Amino acid sequence: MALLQGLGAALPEHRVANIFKPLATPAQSEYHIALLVLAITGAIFVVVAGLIVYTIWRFRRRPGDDAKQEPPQVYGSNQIEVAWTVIPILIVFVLIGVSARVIASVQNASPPPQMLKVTLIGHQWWWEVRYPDYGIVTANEIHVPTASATYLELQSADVIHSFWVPQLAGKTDLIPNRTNYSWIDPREPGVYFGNCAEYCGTQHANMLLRVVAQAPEDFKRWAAEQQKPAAENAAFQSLSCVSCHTIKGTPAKGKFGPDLTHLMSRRTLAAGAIANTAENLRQWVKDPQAAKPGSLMPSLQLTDQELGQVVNYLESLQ
Amino acid sequence: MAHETHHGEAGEHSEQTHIEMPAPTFWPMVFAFGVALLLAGIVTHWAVSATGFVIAVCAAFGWWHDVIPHERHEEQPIEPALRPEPILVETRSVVRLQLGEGGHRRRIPEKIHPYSAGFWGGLAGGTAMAGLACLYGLIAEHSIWYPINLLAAMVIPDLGQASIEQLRAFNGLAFVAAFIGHGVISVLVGVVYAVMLPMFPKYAPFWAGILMPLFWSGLVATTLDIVNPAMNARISWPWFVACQLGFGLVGGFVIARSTSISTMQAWSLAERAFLEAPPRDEK
Amino acid sequence: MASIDYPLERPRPKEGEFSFSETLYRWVATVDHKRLGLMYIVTALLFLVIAGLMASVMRLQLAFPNNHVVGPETFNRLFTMHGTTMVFLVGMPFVAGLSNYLVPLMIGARDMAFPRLNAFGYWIFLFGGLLLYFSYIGGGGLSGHGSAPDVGWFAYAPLTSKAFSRGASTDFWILGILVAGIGSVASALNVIVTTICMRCPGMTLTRMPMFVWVMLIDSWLIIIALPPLTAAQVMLLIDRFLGGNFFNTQAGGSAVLWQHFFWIFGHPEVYILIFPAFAILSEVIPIFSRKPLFGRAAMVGAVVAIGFISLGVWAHHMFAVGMTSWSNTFFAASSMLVGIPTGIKIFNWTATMYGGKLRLDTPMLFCCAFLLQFLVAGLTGIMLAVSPFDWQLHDSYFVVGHFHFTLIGGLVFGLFAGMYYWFPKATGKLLCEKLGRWNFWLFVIGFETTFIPMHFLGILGMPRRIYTYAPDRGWDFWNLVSSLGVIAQAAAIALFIWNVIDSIRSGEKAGDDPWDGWTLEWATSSPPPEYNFEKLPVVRSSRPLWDLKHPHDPDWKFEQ
Amino acid sequence: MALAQTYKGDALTLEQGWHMPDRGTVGIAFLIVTESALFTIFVVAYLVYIGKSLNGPMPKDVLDLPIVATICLLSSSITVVFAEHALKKGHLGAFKLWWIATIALGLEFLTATGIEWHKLIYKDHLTIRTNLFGTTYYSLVGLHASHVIVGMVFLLLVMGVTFAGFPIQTQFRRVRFLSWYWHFVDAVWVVVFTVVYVVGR
Repeated sequence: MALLQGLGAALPEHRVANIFKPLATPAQSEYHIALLVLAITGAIFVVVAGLIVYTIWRFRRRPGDDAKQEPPQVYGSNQIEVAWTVIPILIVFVLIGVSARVIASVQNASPPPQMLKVTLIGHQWWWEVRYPDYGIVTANEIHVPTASATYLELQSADVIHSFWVPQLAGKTDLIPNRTNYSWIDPREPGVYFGNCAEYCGTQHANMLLRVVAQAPEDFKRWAAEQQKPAAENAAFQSLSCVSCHTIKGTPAKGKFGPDLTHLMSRRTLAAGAIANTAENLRQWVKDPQAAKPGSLMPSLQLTDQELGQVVNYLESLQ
Repeated sequence: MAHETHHGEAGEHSEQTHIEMPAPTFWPMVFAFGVALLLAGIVTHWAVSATGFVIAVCAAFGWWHDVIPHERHEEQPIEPALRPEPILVETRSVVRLQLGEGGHRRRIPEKIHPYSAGFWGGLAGGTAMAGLACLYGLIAEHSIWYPINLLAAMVIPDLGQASIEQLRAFNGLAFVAAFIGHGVISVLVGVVYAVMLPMFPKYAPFWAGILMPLFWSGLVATTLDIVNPAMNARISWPWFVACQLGFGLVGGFVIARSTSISTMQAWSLAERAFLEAPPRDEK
Repeated sequence: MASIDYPLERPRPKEGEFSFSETLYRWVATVDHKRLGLMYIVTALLFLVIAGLMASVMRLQLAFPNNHVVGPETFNRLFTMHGTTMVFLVGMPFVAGLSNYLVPLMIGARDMAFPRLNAFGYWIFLFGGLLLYFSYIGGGGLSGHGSAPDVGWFAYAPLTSKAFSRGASTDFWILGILVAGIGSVASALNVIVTTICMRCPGMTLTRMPMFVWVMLIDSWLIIIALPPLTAAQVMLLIDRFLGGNFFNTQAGGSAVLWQHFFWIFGHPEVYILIFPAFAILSEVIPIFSRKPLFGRAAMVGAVVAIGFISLGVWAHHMFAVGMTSWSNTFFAASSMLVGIPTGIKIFNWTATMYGGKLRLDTPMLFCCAFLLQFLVAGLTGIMLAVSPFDWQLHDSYFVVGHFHFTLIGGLVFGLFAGMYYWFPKATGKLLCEKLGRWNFWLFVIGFETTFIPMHFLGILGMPRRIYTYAPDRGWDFWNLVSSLGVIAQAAAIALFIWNVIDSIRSGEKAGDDPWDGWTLEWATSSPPPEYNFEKLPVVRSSRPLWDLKHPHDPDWKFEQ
Repeated sequence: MALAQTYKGDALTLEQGWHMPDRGTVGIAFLIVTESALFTIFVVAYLVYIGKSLNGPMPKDVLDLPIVATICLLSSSITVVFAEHALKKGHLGAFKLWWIATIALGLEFLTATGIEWHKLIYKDHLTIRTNLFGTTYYSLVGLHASHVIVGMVFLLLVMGVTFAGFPIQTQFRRVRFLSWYWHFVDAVWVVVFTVVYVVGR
């Protein structure tokens, strides 16, 4: 349990990913410009909608009106028309200026020198998370320290996905044959929820992402824990699991599925589709298609004995 | 109510008994079917494509015979029963706007400042404002580039973090950005003044010169934090209001001085777009 | 001029006087623009109902978290087919149908410029639609799964490549739309040529009804914007069938290139879809306000400007793909520029009503709702154009709310206004006003209930195109509300269909000019004879019927 | 009644008759516009992928300037104009002669393309699936060639009916539209040639 504390089990969870409650710099700048745009558009709405409603109400035909009488035939007024052309132009001009500044400040911001580098690779339908400086490979949860920025290199192994953790940063796509960048700097420790935001096939809905922000010392502890290799297991290695999954320190070197070395340190299975409990793990290994129909992990038709061995081994991967 | 009925030109009777209309034909549909099959074969079976091709070629020849050498027509008999109802001409009244002489179909206001006055007014006002701002820069920070850089910070984020030395120094990109931004906004505001002023009740220079700048300053004061945080942090409000007033007074003066012209109210679209010569004066 | 007594009830040859096979022949072999127009509209309504049912199933699935009404594959097919159908098989035929039926009548022509091409256009559109729907049974469909496309109506590469989309589903998507697209281009070409070449004497471009102007620009956009889609689809076909590498990222191809090509078509397409509503409003609002359209020249200019700018804004759908900050700024700026002419249009419609005598009949009610809803859609559009805000909103439910406000609150409301307005012309019967009001209010309530919550869902971080969600994400309540609104919307549509059927059977006789109109279509009988006008009319102002009705105060004295 | 009233501008127009542009002319013009939009996308795709192929053969290794074919196609634009003029003046013999010349030149172009493709496929082993260059090259040139083929079909059709004794003079308008289409195909070749053989090489 103490170990799990260090891994951040007790962190507050931000499940409701409200974009208006930003907790990192990029989301904060986006929130600020959102407020400005909302204020401007809100004001426009009040004025124009008021005008429309007033016009409808004031000039509606009333029962006593002379049906044979036509109202004055006004064809237009260059003055008014020029005015309501130029004023929107001015508003748009200001909006363009502000957008330009925020776009540049978010996109061209030079990253601080000491940053954690993380490579995030999208797969159908899970996230591979690599820490090149630490030699860690994990999945579906990005652990980052608070109080400093994390720089994300975004790539894709198959189709287009999109990185979106609303309270930390807006979207950036993960595109095959291309590397995109994003950065986050969560201010408070916590678990931030996000989703894949680009339609990527059958299980797009269950491609969830969590960013686990921890105090720097907690993060260090987590990283040290993750760097440890796992014990070998003959039963597991005899099964075809190894052709897709990697477990560090064992002959299992498959690249297709998530790295399982520290499976039990993660909160969920199947990219957030189900919670990581003993019962769920068993069901998941037994029949992945039941929990996540369309998932690329096949049902291996394991016997009960094999299933027990595999689950026992997986549960040991702390 | 006195009714007058007649057929307008729209419903006039023809002396003919028949009207030539294109003859109905199946060929376009068959051709469409052939083309659809031809393409559907890609995803089903090549035989489907082959059938589609044959059908399409046959239909193409059928269609060909519909139009060559002459388009096939059928004589549509004119049904007297299908004649439209006569258009009712009633002596109904049209409410007229009270604009004195010249009838009710007038674009108002009748006299305006030319748009060019707005342009030049905006330019003059913008120059005055820029002059005042640079004066402020000289007095407060000993650099005329200071206010220019601050204005440019609206679009250039780097300037938001710049030191005071950097703000005092000349910055080419910032100068271009500020020049364009200030120029465009000045001209647009000038044009708004020019078109709006004739609509205001009397004392137009007062509105343009004093009240609007104050209103504008208030608006900027509430939004500047978001629009241009760098400027917001360093702005001197008395000077800002003075600059605005400078714009308003000079711009308003230039606009008010221009000779009013009558509007193009009776011109058609083509004339207003200068595609045709404007009409001669009716009087 | 002598007063002539005309009996309002005149004997007319009825459809019933023809045998069934004759009637069938008169419809299937027809080259008459009015029949083809009606066929387009009826087909579009049919597809509207189908796509609406698909939407209802999706809302049912999303009403509750972890719901199991449909599985992920089915859901993905549903939203793909819903979007594809609504855009290509509902929106496009409505454009074609309305312009086919009305443009010749409004410009005083006997038919379209190319009547046979017109028939071809309808049929190939229909066969394209059928080919797309054939995917439910064809291509391995009968063997259980159905091979309806499931790649989204945007079909982003490389999800559409052979590696990720096996079987024929994507091919059905490509071919169905490609075939239907031929019809759209043919009909747009026809509208352009008709407008330019077939106007009756005196109908200069400046006097052309606003409806015809908008449809002219709309058709221009179609012939410019659809070929890029066709080209991209041909490339995709080459990739899928000949092993080409256009969108093959393994061979160095670019997945983003498809997005560029698709949105070069896709964004103008949005304006292509909304323009008919602009066209309808520009006719209905003046008639029901009893005033000419305010600032006609500016309205024409605004449509031309939108048509022009819309060709340069496509990448605002791609703010998240990692473009340079300069590109992002450019496309944010150009997208916001569209707001200016759009604003002009809303202001001018309002100004047309201002000072008028508003007859709030059903068509006008739909127009009023349009103005408010389209205003909201425009303003949320401004929010989406601000690229940094869009990084948050992009591909979230906010976007779904935004474009449904545009396409339902805008386009469909406009179409309903148009259908209530011109129904008497096409059938000679009025639609029941009382049912019309029920239809309107139910639709408004249902619409707002369904689509306002979607904006909130987007702000709460709900992405688009997910078939299910966990209960603890804070999305339950608004999803349920949104789904409940569907009931009222479905009732409104059902009511409309009933109204149409009932009114055709036993509706009130409309007469030729029930709304006291000003454009030429009201000068002929209802329904118009095959030849439209016995003698081609001569016009001398933009409101020829006003001139006839007010001989002492005609427009042409003023308009030149 | 209203007709009798005189007013400025229109009275003049209406007395002189109301002339609208020819619908065929306008139709073919806009058909060319929409076709251009189609070609533009293929040209853009070609330009985007220049130099992006991961493996050979590259354009500079295998492409030769098709000078003769280009001259043929461009001069067929001239012969078709002569044919059109001959038909307008009613010189049926001259028309036939120029028309056959046009067809021959078009055929020569297609043959040259065929030979080029044969060489590329069998000698240089460049197919549509080899690399990005192959994909874009065959698509763009193939799209153009398919338009040439469509034009050829119509040219042959006109020739066939003319020799069968059909009074082709009565169809002068349609012949002229065909010749415009042919000019368009030629103009597209200028673009394709520039992009593929000059810029892309």
